[in-house]
Amino acid sequence: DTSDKRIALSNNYAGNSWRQAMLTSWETVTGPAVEAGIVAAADAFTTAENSATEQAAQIQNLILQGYDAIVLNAASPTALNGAVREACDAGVTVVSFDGIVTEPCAWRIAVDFREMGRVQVEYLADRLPEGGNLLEIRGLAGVFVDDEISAGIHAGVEQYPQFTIVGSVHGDWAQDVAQRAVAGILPSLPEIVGVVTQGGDGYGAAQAFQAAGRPMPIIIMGNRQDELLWWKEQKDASGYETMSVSIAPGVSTLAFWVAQQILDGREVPKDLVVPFLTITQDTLEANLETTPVGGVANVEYTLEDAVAVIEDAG
Amino acid sequence: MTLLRKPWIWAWIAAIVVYAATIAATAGASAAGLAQAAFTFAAFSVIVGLGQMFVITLGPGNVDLSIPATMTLAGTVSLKLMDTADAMALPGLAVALGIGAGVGFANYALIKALRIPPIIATLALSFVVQSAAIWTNRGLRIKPPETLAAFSTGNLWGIPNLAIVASLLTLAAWVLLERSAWGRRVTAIGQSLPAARRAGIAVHGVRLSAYVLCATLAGLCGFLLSCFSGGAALNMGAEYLLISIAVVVIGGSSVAGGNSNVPGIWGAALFLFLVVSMLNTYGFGAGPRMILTGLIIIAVILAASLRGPASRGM
Amino acid sequence: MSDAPALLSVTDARLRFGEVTALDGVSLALRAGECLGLVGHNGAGKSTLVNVLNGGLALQGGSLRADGQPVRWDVAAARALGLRCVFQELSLCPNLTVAENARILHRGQFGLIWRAEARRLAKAALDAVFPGHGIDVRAQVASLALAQRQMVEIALAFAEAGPPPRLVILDEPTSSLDASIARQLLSHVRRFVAAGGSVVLISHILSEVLETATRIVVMKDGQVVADRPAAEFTPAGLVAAMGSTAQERRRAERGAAPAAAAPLVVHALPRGLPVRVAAGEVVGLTGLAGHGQTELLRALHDRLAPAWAAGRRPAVAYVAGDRRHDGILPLWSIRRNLTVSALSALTRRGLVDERAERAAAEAWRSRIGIRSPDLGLPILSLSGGNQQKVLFARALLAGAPLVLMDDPMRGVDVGTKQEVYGIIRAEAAAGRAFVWYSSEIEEMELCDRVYVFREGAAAAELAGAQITETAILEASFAGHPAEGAA
Amino acid sequence: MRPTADLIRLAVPFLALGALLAGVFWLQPRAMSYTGLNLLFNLAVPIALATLAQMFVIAVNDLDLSMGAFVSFAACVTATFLHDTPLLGALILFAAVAGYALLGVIIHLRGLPAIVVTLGMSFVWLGLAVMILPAPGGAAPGWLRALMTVRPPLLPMALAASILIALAAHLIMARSSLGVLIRGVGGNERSVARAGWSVLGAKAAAYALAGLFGVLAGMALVGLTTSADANIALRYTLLSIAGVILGGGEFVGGRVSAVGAVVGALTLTLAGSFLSFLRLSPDWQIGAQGAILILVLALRLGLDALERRGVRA
Ligand SMILES: Nc1ncnc2c1ncn2[C@@H]1O[C@H](COP(=O)(O)OP(=O)(O)OP(=O)(O)O)[C@@H](O)[C@H]1O
Ligand SMILES: Nc1ncnc2c1ncn2[C@@H]1O[C@H](COP(=O)(O)OP(=O)(O)OP(=O)(O)O)[C@@H](O)[C@H]1O
Ligand SMILES: [Mg+2]
Ligand SMILES: [Mg+2]
Repeated sequence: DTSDKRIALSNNYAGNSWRQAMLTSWETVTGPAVEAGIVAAADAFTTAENSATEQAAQIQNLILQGYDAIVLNAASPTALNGAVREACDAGVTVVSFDGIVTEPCAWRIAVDFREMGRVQVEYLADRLPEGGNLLEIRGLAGVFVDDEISAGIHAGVEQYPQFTIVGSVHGDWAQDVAQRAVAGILPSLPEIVGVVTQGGDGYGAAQAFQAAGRPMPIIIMGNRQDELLWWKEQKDASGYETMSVSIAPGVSTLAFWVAQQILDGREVPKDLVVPFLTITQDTLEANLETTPVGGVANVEYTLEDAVAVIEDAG
Repeated sequence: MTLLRKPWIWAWIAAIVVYAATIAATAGASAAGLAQAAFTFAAFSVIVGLGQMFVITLGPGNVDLSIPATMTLAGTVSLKLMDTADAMALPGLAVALGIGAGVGFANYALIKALRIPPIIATLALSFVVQSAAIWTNRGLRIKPPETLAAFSTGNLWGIPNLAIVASLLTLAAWVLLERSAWGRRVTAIGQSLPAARRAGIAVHGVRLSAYVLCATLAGLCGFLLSCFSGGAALNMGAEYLLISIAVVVIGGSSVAGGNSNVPGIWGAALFLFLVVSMLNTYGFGAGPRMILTGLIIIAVILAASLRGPASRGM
Repeated sequence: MSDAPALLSVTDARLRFGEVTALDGVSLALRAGECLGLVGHNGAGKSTLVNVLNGGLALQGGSLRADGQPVRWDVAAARALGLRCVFQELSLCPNLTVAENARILHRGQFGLIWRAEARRLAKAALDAVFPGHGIDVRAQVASLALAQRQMVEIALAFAEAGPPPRLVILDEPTSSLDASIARQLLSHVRRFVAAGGSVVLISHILSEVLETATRIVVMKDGQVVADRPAAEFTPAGLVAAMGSTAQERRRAERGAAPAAAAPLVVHALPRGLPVRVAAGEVVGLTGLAGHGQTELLRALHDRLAPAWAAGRRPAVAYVAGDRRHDGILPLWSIRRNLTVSALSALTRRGLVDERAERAAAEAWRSRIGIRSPDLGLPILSLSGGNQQKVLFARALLAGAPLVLMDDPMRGVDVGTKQEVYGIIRAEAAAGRAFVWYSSEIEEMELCDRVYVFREGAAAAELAGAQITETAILEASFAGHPAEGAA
Repeated sequence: MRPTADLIRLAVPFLALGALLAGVFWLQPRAMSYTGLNLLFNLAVPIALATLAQMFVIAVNDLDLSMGAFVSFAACVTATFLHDTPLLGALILFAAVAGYALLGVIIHLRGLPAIVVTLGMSFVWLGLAVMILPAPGGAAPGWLRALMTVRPPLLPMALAASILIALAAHLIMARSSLGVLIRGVGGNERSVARAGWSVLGAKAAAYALAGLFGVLAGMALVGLTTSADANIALRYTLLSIAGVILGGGEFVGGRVSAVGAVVGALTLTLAGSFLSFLRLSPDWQIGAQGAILILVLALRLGLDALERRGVRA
């Protein structure tokens, strides 16, 4: 019974649509859960700026406020370990997701970001067996997710040596930054056959290619509604084909249920894996339909889904 | 030789050198494309840079840190209002400018009423504005009206429309700074606030108008940027905080206030875009690229000091 | 006098700033036991010479000897010789306390535990020169009044610390001091000289120089034009030697006081008399320095000059006293400094009419005699007195019916002063009103009415023939034991 | 005795801190304990050190826009080199301090605007940090971790450390001749030079002190977080400036207070906590931080009035 337990969401960044969708999913799922008396409270906390230190302070405050569990999307996999350790010592259950932490006392709901990078190249190899030049758009330098996805992409290129990465820019996971960076390097690049991305930057890349009047390569998309819509338009107009891959913001709700289960006394393995959300040429329309205008393709989890994930891992 | 004594010449020289180095990498093939991209993206930096310049001219401690948040709020709200309807383009623009002006008023109200240093007042207010942007539509990305999107990405005789808009604004800013009584008053305040007051200048009115102008330009920039990049994102202004300051100071305006110039802003904006393009083109990784960016900025300022008039000494 | 080699001597010193020749072959010897009075018009080269003697400026021609020996001359060498300097522009660190400034000024003096020592030193120095000064040595300099800051700087120059002071140079030390404090200083100078020290005293108040100096050197356009024992000069002779054509002022110049005219402004203070000013009137503010005169001017200005939206024609203009702090705009040319208050009138459709601006500036340059080859040069290239003239011209050019003046003659030479007095009278006759604070009591005799300030309030009002030095001093000290009046 | 202007200036951050602390205690009485206070304040220690570093630069009328990047860099070095090869790590950190001093020398000799130079340096430090740690990682040296987690009797480590740091910086800034010289350069560079001091030396010293405190901030941060990443302290640039100002400092004129800066840093840290105790809607949590900042600074308003009355009397 967890009806007297209180769960907090500690979030380090709210400045993009992915994080906003994550917060919305949290609200839609935990609201009814609180009403139904499954838990006593499920409050969301966001820091003013995306920084590990500020989030560490936030975690310490949550400990002080006596939450029973903290669900955490971490700014850094290691820099919060000190604070997480303090939480564990104070008897607080910590469940990290998306941005996971390495502190052993915490649970991790991880996405295989490396694989997320690799499948992009695999897909391209399938589409373009003869290979060609790729442009890589990376995220924010020095951040774990960026390094992982990029490592996966490079592993993919090693696996399919017919591809060469001829240019790499940092798009900071933002459409306008990606557009700016791609526009700057594009004039000096040879013919590009594919663009490998990290999510949230595909539309910006497409805009830059369009503006430069270059032939449109296969741009891997990142599940954003505007990306999907652009893809759909191209598909209808010229049969453009690509794929889209990213992590679903609703994974926050999975983390919520996992935390609830741990508080309920269930044995849960420390490491759980969630699949990333892939959209293909065939599922495009269906996904576009369910994605809110200007939002991100999403999946929300129920208690049953969570139990299934836990049992799979166990 | 007197040209070499102009404070703004060094930013232009740097931009040209970097441009030449970039097209050298492709044996000149990219010349036109790169120039076009540079002018397009420099336009945004110039628009916010002009506003920031007037604020920085007001003297030490005067800087507007609310530019990114203002851009975001103006972009989000105006796109939401227009809701892709071409007929709403003008009201949308008016709202974006109005939001900018409102933020400017609020900035100065805080500075004046609470007597807090501008750097802190604008930072604090930017948090509130950012929250307002999140609150209005939680980061959903709405597309701009078709005509606006076409205008902002279009060219006139090969010159990007945005560059033309920014050039007109630059001309207006030049007249304002160098020829108008208002510009004289801003410059006087920047040299010594008490002296300006005793010389009979209505210091509060002038400072207020500078802050309002700056924020209005930020609103305009947010509007144009979200039309250009296909929608407003919550983090779309983030880059422009540093850029707006950097283009002013690299452009040869005095950070201590009272001594600014307009042409340098264009030089510095082009330079900042091109330097990243150059380093991307040469394939530098994130680390070395940042180090080189920093060193090149310092080199430019050093070169200016070797040839320019001694800035110290009474 | 004596055949001992001069403490410090320059021969044929030459120095140019761009097109301006500041020193044009100056030769001068400074001996122990004498007070050398250095006088000359604004821009004659006095402050430049001080900077050369102090080691702050390198000569472009000529030579310098210390104790008879040619030396490599720089700031450190000057200090080692025992040379101390009080500059025309105040040069303390305003953010430090008086004691901390003593620490800065006397470099090699202190050990690790220096704070108590520095406080003692500063207090002793102030007590020695200005007994009864009432300055807390732990106070921040910024919190002191202008006159107090000047007192601190002077006292620290005479302080017994480091290489003992042998030669003290005072560049217009009394410009913001009232008469009683100035007298304290001058008597200290006499004591110091009597004890074998040497002093260079630069002042535009000729009576001070005549009273105190043992020898007087007159400079004109970068050259020494006279160098004789003080006793050989009369006031008139001195003025003549400076090349000034100005006449002694005549009281008759004063216009008929518009006694019953409706007041232009009335400013009530929390205590004391309300201050009223009528059109065409010259109203003086006097009393001891720091008793609320400057505050009154500021309050009046704050009240009458709009801070949010200025009209086309200003209601009031202000001549700043502390020209470094609230007078000049240091990055601008002389011209822009001069026209800044009149911009509205010089503007056509929002843009500055540069031709009209040039004309207005040139007109004032010749009217008030600003010494510069080109008004496009930076304001900081002007000598102190000439900067002050620009500020005065700025206020008159503004065209306001009321002009507030905060000791506007600080550092202005005798000749120019007479011209400025004339301008003030002429403008008053044309209907303009002036409120004039001055630290020089004689200037009050040019006013139609004066308010004597004491402890932040106007304690007495004198008009017309009542305005005499005695009456003013009496009103200043009423209720006090006559400490400074002696 | 009438309170001096300096004392009134210093009262602002103390009052703000007191008010916020009272608010926190009221919302969450559990914070009123040894552990509670430690949790509230321990991340303030690196911020306080970074704020002091910024203070030394502001004291000579410059502004350091690279402080956050530099602290990140120092943290990355601490978590890698200092942990793996302590000698090399110490050498690198020492070189970084020397680099800061050199920066001061170049800025002074060439009369460069410090803001631009440090803006450039922020890219350099960040680039170096990214090269050292392309992804977050590293580990805190054991002794550092131990030092940052000691539990002294009576006073929690965070407060004890803050007091010690404030005291040390106060001694340097207010009591030592060097401190007077540095502030003197900020107040009137010319008169300092006329008195025969080397302004160049004073500026180099101020920058070296800034570098030293920046390094200490990076080390303290790693001691608390146990690891580092290249972006870990980017926020410190603005935070440190805000801390100095909140602590009664001014951008020009050499008016700074070490004690004020430390209290300012504590106040800023506490402001964030105060909000999380209020449980606002996530939409407005960011905005509320701004509002708190404004409120805290508004305290200056009342005290400024007091100060002005004090000066006039
Ligand atoms: N600025 C950021 N800081 C930290 N993590 C981020 C940031 N932006 C995105 N992420 C992370 O990147 C991963 C993928 O998110 P994604 O890129 O799809 O967001 P997004 O759709 O790009 O948002 P937007 O387009 O509004 O910027 C997630 O793990 C998310 O938490
Ligand atoms: N830094 C400078 N640059 C250019 N010209 C200068 C500079 N300093 C002084 N001058 C010029 O040198 C001349 C002598 O100036 P100086 O300050 O020595 O005059 P002064 O005799 O002290 O006058 P005052 O009584 O007004 O103080 C003036 O014409 C002045 O304009
Ligand atoms: Mg002089
Ligand atoms: Mg006088």
